[in-house]
Amino acid sequence: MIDVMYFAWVRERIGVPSERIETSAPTVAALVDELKAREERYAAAFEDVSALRVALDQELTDFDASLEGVREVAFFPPMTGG
Amino acid sequence: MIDVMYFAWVRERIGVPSERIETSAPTVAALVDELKAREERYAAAFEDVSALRVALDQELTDFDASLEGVREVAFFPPMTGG
Amino acid sequence: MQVRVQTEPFDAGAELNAFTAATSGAGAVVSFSGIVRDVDGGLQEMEIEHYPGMTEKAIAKITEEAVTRWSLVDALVIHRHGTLHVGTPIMMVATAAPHRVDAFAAAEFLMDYLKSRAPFWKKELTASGADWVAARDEDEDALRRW
Amino acid sequence: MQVRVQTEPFDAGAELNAFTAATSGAGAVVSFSGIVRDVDGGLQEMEIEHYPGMTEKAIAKITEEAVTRWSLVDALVIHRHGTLHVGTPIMMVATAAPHRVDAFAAAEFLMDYLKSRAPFWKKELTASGADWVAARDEDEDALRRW
Repeated sequence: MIDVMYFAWVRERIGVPSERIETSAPTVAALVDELKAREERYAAAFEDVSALRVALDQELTDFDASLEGVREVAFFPPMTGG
Repeated sequence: MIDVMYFAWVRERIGVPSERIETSAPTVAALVDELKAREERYAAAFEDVSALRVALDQELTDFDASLEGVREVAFFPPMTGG
Repeated sequence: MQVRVQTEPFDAGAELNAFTAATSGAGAVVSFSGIVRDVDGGLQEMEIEHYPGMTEKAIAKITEEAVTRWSLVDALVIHRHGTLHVGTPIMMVATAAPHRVDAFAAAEFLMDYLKSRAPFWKKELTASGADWVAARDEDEDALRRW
Repeated sequence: MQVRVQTEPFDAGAELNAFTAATSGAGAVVSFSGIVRDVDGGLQEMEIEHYPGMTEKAIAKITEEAVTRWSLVDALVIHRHGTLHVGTPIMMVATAAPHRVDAFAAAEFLMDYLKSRAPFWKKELTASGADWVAARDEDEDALRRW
């Protein structure tokens, strides 16, 4: 079980801010593929992952990062703070 | 006749903040030579002109600048504002 | 070092004075404030979403790095989220150092990293709808200089 | 554009707020304040001498150049002279621009030029006497980047 969070337009496309997901995906990319296969709204949100960022347990990382031991995954567009 | 002003340690060495001088020196450098020949305190103040700055009518310039038409000459060390 | 993530408005001048007063020994204090700007005359308000938990950690990490790298006497970051009105401050950073070069560099570094590495997302509300602000390539490029 | 040369202390925070309030359209405001710093623990006070007339002209010229070069919405320079106490502000600059890069660059440019091209001279009074502050080579070198 892993907590998956979505922010900004990723959240809007998927329709929920977060959800608990049962997965055995070894990497972020594998999780994304699982989600895209589930429902159209995920396919729409993850259509172009080069436009997205991912954080594992609140640290920015890459889509090929391992999910081993990870409790929280977050997907979001490039940040626009400041 | 020209107004000559001195600031910071140049003023302290020469002993006055400004004075009116009768001169026909064509350039700043010539004026400096005249002053140095006058008295020891000028010689002390102008000993190393590379450590000094000069302004003509309140604009920074060089020691080889012409004094033609100039009303006010100022000598001072490098600025330390800010 | 002080990091605050909040919905409330803040008084940039009062923050600057408090920060300066607390940093004895610093000859140079630099501040940056970001203001909600109505570029095309149609902005009604701005919404800032953030990632609670990660936001504070990311800013603290960036700020610690700035303090160490430029030997700052102190640093301050305040960043708002929620609904912000035109003309009000979005965020500010302040840096204090013995010399101005370090205070300036650290403030610019903080801004470049906050822009692209702290989890905030801006949405602009105009009469014609709501739009997420797109990240600018220049902001990502700006990180390369550090 | 505002340039003030004065003996009186000033409130940097209040100046920053007034400056920011007057610059609608600016998304980015940068300020720098220079504070009388007691480096070796023996500074009693600082005396700043200036060249009345030339000072205002030199600062106005530098500020106009900054405003033009970085398309600033506004710029502010305040510089004190006379007797200054430890911990009090010597001077401040503030710049307002649509984007942060311009506000930062203009503020640094203003500082570099004020340091070495505006006719101010600092003298430090300690228990052991009074000494004119020497110009630093780094400050002269800093001008070359602009």
